[in-house]
Amino acid sequence: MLIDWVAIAPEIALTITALIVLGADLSLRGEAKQLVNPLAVVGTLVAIGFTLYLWGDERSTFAGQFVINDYAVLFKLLFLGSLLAILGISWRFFAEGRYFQGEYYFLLLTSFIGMLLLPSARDLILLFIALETVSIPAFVMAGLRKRDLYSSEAAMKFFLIGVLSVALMLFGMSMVYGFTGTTELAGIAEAVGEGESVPLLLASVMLIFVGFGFKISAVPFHFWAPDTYAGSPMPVAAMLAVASKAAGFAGLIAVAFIAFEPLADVWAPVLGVLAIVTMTVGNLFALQQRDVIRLLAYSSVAQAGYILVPFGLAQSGHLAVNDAAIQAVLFYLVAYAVMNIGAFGVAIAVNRRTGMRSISDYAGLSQRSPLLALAFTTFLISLGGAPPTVGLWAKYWILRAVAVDITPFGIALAVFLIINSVIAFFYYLRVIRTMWMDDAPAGLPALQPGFNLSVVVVVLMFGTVLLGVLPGLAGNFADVVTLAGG
Amino acid sequence: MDWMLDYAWLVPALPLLSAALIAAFGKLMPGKGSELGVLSLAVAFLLSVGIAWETFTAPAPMEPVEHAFEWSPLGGGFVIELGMLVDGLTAMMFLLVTLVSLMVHIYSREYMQGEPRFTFFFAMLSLFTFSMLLLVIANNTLQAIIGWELVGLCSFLLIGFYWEKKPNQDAANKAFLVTKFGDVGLIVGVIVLSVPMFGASGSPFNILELNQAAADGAIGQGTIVLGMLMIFLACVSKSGQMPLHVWLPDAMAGPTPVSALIHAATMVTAGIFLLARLYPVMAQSLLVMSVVAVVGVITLFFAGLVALVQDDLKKVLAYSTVSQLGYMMAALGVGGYTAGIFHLFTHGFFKALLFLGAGSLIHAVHSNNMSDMGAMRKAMPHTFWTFIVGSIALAGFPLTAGFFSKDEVLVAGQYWPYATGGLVFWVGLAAAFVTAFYMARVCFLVFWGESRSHHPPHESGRQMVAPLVVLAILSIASGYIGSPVWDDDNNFGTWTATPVLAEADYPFVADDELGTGLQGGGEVLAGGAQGQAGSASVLAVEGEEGEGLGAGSILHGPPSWHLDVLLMALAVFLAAVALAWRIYGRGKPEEDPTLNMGPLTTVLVNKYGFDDFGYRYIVVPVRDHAARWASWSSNVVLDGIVAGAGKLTRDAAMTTYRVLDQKVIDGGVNGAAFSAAWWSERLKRVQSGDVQRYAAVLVAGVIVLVVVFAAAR
Amino acid sequence: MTGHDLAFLVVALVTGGGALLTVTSKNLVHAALFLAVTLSGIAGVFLVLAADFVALVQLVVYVGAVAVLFLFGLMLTRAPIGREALDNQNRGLGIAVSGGLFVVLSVLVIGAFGGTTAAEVGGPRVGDIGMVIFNTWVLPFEVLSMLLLAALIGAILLARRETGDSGEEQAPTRIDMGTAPSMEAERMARLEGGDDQAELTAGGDPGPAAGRGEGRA
Amino acid sequence: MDPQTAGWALVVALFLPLAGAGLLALIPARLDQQIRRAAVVITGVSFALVAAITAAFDFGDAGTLQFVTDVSWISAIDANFHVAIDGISLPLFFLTYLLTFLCAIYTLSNLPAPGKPKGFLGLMLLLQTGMAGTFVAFDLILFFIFWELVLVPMFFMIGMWGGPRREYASVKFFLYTLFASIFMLVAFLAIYFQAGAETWSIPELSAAAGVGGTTFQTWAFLGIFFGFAVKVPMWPFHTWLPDAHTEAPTVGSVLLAGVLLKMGTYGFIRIALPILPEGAMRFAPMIGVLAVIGIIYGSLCCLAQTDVKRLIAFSSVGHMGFVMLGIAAMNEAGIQAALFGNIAHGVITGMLFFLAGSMHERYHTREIGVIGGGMLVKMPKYGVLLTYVAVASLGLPGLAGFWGEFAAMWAAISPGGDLGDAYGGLYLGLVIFAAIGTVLTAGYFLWLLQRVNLGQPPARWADEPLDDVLRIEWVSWVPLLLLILALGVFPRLVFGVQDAAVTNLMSFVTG
Amino acid sequence: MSLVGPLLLATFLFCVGIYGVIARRNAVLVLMSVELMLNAVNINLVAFQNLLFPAEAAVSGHLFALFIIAVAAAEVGVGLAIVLNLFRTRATVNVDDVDLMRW
Repeated sequence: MLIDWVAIAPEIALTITALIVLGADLSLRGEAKQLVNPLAVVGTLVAIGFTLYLWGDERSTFAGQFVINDYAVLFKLLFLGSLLAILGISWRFFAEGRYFQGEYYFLLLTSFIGMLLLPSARDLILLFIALETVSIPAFVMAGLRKRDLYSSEAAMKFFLIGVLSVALMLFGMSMVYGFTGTTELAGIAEAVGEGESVPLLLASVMLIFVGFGFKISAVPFHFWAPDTYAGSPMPVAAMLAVASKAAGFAGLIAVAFIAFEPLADVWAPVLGVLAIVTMTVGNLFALQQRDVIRLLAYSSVAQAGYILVPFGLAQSGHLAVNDAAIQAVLFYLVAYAVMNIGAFGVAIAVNRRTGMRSISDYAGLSQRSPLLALAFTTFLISLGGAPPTVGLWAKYWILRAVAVDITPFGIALAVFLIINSVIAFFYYLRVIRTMWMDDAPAGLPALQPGFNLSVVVVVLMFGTVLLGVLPGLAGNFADVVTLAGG
Repeated sequence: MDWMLDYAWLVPALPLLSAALIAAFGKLMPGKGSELGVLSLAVAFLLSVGIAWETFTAPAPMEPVEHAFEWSPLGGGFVIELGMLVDGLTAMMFLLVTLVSLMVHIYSREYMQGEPRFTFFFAMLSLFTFSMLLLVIANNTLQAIIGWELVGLCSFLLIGFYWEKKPNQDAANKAFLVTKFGDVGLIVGVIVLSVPMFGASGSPFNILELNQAAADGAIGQGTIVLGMLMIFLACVSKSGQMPLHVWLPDAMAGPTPVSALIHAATMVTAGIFLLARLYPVMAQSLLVMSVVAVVGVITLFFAGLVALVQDDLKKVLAYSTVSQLGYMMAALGVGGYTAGIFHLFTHGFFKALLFLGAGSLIHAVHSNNMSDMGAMRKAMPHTFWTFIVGSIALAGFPLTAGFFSKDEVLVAGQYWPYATGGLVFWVGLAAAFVTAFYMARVCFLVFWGESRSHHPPHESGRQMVAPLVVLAILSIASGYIGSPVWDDDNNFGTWTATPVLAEADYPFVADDELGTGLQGGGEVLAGGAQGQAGSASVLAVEGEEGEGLGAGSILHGPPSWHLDVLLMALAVFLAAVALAWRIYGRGKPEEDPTLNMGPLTTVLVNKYGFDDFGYRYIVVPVRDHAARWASWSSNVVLDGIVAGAGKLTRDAAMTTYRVLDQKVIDGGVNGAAFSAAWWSERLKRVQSGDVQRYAAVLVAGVIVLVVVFAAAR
Repeated sequence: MTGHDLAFLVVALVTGGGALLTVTSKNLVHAALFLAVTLSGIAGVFLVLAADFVALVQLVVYVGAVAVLFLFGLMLTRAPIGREALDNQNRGLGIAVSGGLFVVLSVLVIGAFGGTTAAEVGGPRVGDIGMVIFNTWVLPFEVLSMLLLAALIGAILLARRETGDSGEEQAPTRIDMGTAPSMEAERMARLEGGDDQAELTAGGDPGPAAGRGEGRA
Repeated sequence: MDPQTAGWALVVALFLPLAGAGLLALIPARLDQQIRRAAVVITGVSFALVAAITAAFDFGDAGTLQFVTDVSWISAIDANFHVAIDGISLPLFFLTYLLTFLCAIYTLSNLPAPGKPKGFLGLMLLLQTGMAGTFVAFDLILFFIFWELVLVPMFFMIGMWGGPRREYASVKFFLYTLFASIFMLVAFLAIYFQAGAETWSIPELSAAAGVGGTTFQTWAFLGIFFGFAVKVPMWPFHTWLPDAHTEAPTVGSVLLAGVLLKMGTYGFIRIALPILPEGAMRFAPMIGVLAVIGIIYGSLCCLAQTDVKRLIAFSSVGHMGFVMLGIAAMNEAGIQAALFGNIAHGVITGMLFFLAGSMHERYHTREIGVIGGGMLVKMPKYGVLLTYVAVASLGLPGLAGFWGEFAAMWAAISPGGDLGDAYGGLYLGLVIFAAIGTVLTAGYFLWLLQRVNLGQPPARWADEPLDDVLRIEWVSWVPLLLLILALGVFPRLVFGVQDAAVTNLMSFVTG
Repeated sequence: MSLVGPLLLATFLFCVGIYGVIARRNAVLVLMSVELMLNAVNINLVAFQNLLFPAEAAVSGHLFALFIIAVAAAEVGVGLAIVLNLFRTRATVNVDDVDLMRW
């Protein structure tokens, strides 16, 4: 069996980078350790290069466990882009905080190796391994501020809920193996499509979803998210909120739309209800928050609910609907990455020196740093889904998926989506209001975000608006998603 | 001189121009703009004379001159027209409006001397004149609405001229709102009447086409009744008919020239004019005619009674105006088209005269109240004589203008074959007595007796007296325009008639089993006085008897001498004046009337006992009780209803806003928002921070999902 | 019931009992030992199922390494060895939830595989496994190596005492949680209540004011 | 400029304010006056360009689209950048630029706390592009983008420069309109996908003579109705309006009343009616009833107000009720009336808000009772202006307010399609109640005038030096004052421009 | 051999593990419970492989089980490190004391 090295070139590039970073960390001393960040950036750019090279290609290797198509490439680009942004916002944070830079970057890169695998994985075992590769370094990273009570508590909660969910998922996977005799997604789909759906099989499907539900922090698997985001180092929180979540969705798409596509009529309503509960609970909780990070955490729970909506629309064998649903998820994830990493970036900038993180600390941010205030406003408006930002299009694509084949359940989902979008604006606007309409406490200096952070925030802000005006730049999804099934 | 008809639009245009010029440059001019108004009105008056001449000399009935241009498209292929319609009615109104307005302009130059808003006043007078003429010249109902509302606005602004005082503000608001309420009817009426005209031409509001269609029977009865009653509602409010007259006496808060022009001679007659304009439509429905007549009768009588007990000179005249408007309305209601507009015409002159005279008096004594006057005939001879002329004209003294026109109204009632005809005749006659009585009372109290003025009264200057004299002459002379001195083919009736009016058939008699013929119907329904009412001799015999009410009874034929009516009117006049002299001759109402028996009293009433009886059982009850009651009912009940309606509206407004808007609708929305917060507050306790509880909830969630899922198939 | 079944029953009873004792034992070290028993029992199960290679790995990795790791963990955390309230107040909840799940899953499992029997028990041999690992499963295998490396480094990172690049031991710091009143109130309540945990926390806590002060400087 | 080929002119006019906003951002904030002047120049140039477009507009062919730009924009979803102008768009488009220009001039001298003209004017320019774009977009997606674009700047305008309850009001404004607009988006999507239209082009969809079946149209119309009705605002979706208006800064109120509310009615006319004619026919009686309730209800609420701005805000509810009554008539005259009412209300109420704002700057209160009358004594010119505009607003013929109201009532007497047969009596009742509404309208305006203008000023103001109308205010107000008169005297200015376009549009609705 | 026996044993171990995760205070005990859950899955996989699909070419069941063992070991390592760190900062390993963050 020949290995298609080109197909896994991005992953290999990232692996090598991770190892170089680790080595560099060991050999460098003092300030020079900061070099690991540019190293990681370079490695990421190389990986992006490889990934772009794969655009338009269709490859399959490792006995079909690993495939390359535009869908996978797009996801990989999303992850690598997020990685770049997170590296950008990590720079000062870790350098100044005297955290374990080398190890952090190594763990981060490892986690992203797992992510890169997820959209390509076509086998339950590979999915599982990839998912764990995402998770385990993340457990560590969440606890990276070792002497911080909150950080270790965050890691603890994250870890416990994480392994519990994975155990549930594995139980489900084992049962599915028992039913189908294979771990290949395509084989499973075949077997499931032929055989009759026994309750245990359905229950197993559900258990598998739990594992991904944890990753995407869907209610009721979301409990870790706010506590972990609030306790983790902020770049890690951004990573968890965006990249890790996207990875969860990548896995969920693979499982739901490839392996269990024949059962879509059964799981779609359940995931739909889950979507409703998730967005509603997320928003209701977010309403209560006074801490910006926790607010963003609950908001990301709610966003997960929105992204789940297209899953609720899926129908077995209805290609148009499923395609539209995958398109919606994909686009939303891209948009979500841009706006949410940006929001975390701003939160980091505000928090970095002063430790400020409650909403009232954002009072008068417009005076202290108009750029940050403007950027945060843009991101929050985008998260809410108002033009001229990419957030609008994210919602648009979901509603479009609803409109492809209007069903009563689809309408219900749309209505809940709309109501929740409006509820969400309550708390987004509260932050915006505080930034622009309240006065800063006297004596606070102007904020000077670092260069890297500023670049990332500005780029993401422009991205948010640019994609808001020309959403077509985010890829021509109509051509991409049909390959998801391949 | 045909061109004059085509250029009739200049008549309203001139005052508009002067209004604009006064507003723009008035303050810079030596006369502060007043001369512009006078000048433009003078020219407009001359033009009006020319137009009237053209019209009245044209072969009757004159084909109306109509010019219009498309003002604006209105959608659906319809257009709004801006146009002019010149016929006898227009010409007559032109004469009246321009002349009275001219007189008032001249008069005001002196009367308003030194007022802080002198220029504004003249701008408004000119603007008002324009608006009134716009209404008069309108060739379509929409344009009429515009004029109608604009005169209302000017009236509002001029009533509230002394806006520093709250009663004046209230009076202005009341006037505007009550008339605006009527405008609801006008708008709805016009809209309703436009519907059947959709197929006719581009402009569904065209009056000539509307009249023609109605006369051809092309408009359904329902539409006519609804539309015309709605329009009549507007006329009721604008022309001060009961019960919407309540604004008119209050409107006397404005300067006296305004009262003369707007609230006596012109604007308040707009309702009469409008009904006359749409007479072919209105006369298609007996129901509408009857309603108009009954409202008119009620108004003319009760308003007259109320005038008896006023001390404020202007209020007496105001109620008198209401009463006279009732005459006109009643006339229209009993087929007296010519009579109605003729009375409008003459009344404009003598009532303007009376008001201007009253203004002169008020100017002299600085008080509106008759109790502050007395013996003014010595100090102000010109005012005295002109006022007397106006009074006797109003009271209907033979051979004055009021005599001719009021007789016409009574005769119209006499000839009308339905019950309302008799009502108009008899009540009209009774009200004539009341009219004469209160006018005599005014004259005696003001000009006789002893001076009670706190200032030494003085005669007004030339600019005030001259209009009085002109109007006094017209108060006599204008009556002859409609008097029987003209021949059958050339008289006021033929001048003001239009072909459609003259040639139309009025269906209700033929269709209505109540009267299959004029004579029979007349006798059965109207009884005694007009037993021979239906005699063909008084009719223009256009319509065939027996098959329907002809145009003749609507046009009411050429005026003729009606000796019986004349005698009755004269008797009533003399009786009233005598009685008044008996009571007020000394100009001291508080003194015992028996102590000052004047010569007139002795001529007519020669027995003390009768006097006493008359005084105690007729005058006192009528003056002190019936009139008081009427006054009370007018001031308290009707006014109270208006005020109550106002209060009710305000209360409704408060309730709507406070309860419905803020609590229910807004509260509902906010409540939804709050309930989200409430739920969120409850829900957040799940996020307890205890990771093992999270785990438990997670697994519990899994169980639920698994069960649901497994049971799904 | 075949011999396999009988053997399985015996091993299963041991395993199940051990597991139950692991989670109910009131002694930490006992619990760890019961865990070792359970894990060994599972290896036995694998043997009964004729999966000898897996059983071997189970013994080596779990009984040999993981159980020992746990014992080390217990000692390193200076957990009170001996009787202690090892269960929290969620016990009832735990019983309900896990019992409920067990009932549901059991019903489903019996429903799905209740009648399934295998005539003979047998599986791939070690050689087969070796072949597929480096053929079919080479990618997950390699990824796993990366994963283990990361886990190793991560575990070392978290577990070692010295912190930071400077090598200095930092005082426990905590981020300023802002003015989220619920947390603050909770903290204050603890401080007032004299809770020893909270005192420890408060000792190294620069507090919100100090945090802000830095920002100003 | 040839209206057939000069599509660039429209695009430039559309994005000039946006570019201007960017330009303003470059000026240092301390150059306070320069920023204000720059804004005047930017809006002035934009207005001049729009005036040139208006001049070049082929009025003889107002029914067809002119100045067309139609290029592919988001190919993934078939959305085009399709802007153009026709007789229906032109007056509203023109009004947008005029009002913004005047607002910029007004801001030269009047800017509420906390100042910061840079942010304020930048937002205003952003708002301008959004508002103007709504009126010229002929692609549903583009329309929706412009529609939503106005939310954010207006939110900040109210929230930062507003009155004491600005935060509540701004959030309420934002959430209400956002909420509704998403339903609108769903309806758009449904039209695209469900009805098999597969295009976002408004002209194409209109020409399709109705998409989907009757049931579909009913549902789709419901969604669109909800989106537009909140914006109009129709009773009972109006409660955001009084709060937003009351708290908004003067310029915000002016633009809100002058342009933003028009977007709703414009949407009904441009999108809901031609694309979903059957749905519209079904909803028309309900719209009519709600409209008339709004008229009466708005007027009653006005009578209960003690705050000048709140009163004017509620008056908008009533006036927009007339506009909606016109739409409910579902005939050409009704559409004409609605569009005229739009313009008239924009000019008049915009002007009223200018006056109310300046009044607030002088008295520092908006409470009628505190002002207590006598403005004609203290500030005679001001009092005269207030009288003039109030009288225009109550629908006096000869001024702009009359035509929309009368024409709407007139149109409603004979509603289009089969409505006349089925609901003739209902519509007659609507006309009568609407006419009664005019009386109430007169009532509250007279009451306002009496309490504010007339009488002697109370003691507290007697010695207070209050400026009469300032020069800048004259400059920014005179165009509106003249427009009020001009529209009243020459209704053709609007009716005539729209006529062909409305005929064209209604041919899609009633066939 | 009956398949349902190993499956039920696995289910039992799994649920016992869940109970432990929820109810045990000591973090190390919680980790042990997690191990129980993971092992239960392995029983399933091996039972399926050897009783149902003994001839499957890819040997997925066994491999899956082996991967899970490896990953479980890694998890234990990381988990214990976290617990250790927690103990350093807070001097407790009781999971239910770790509730600084809520709501």
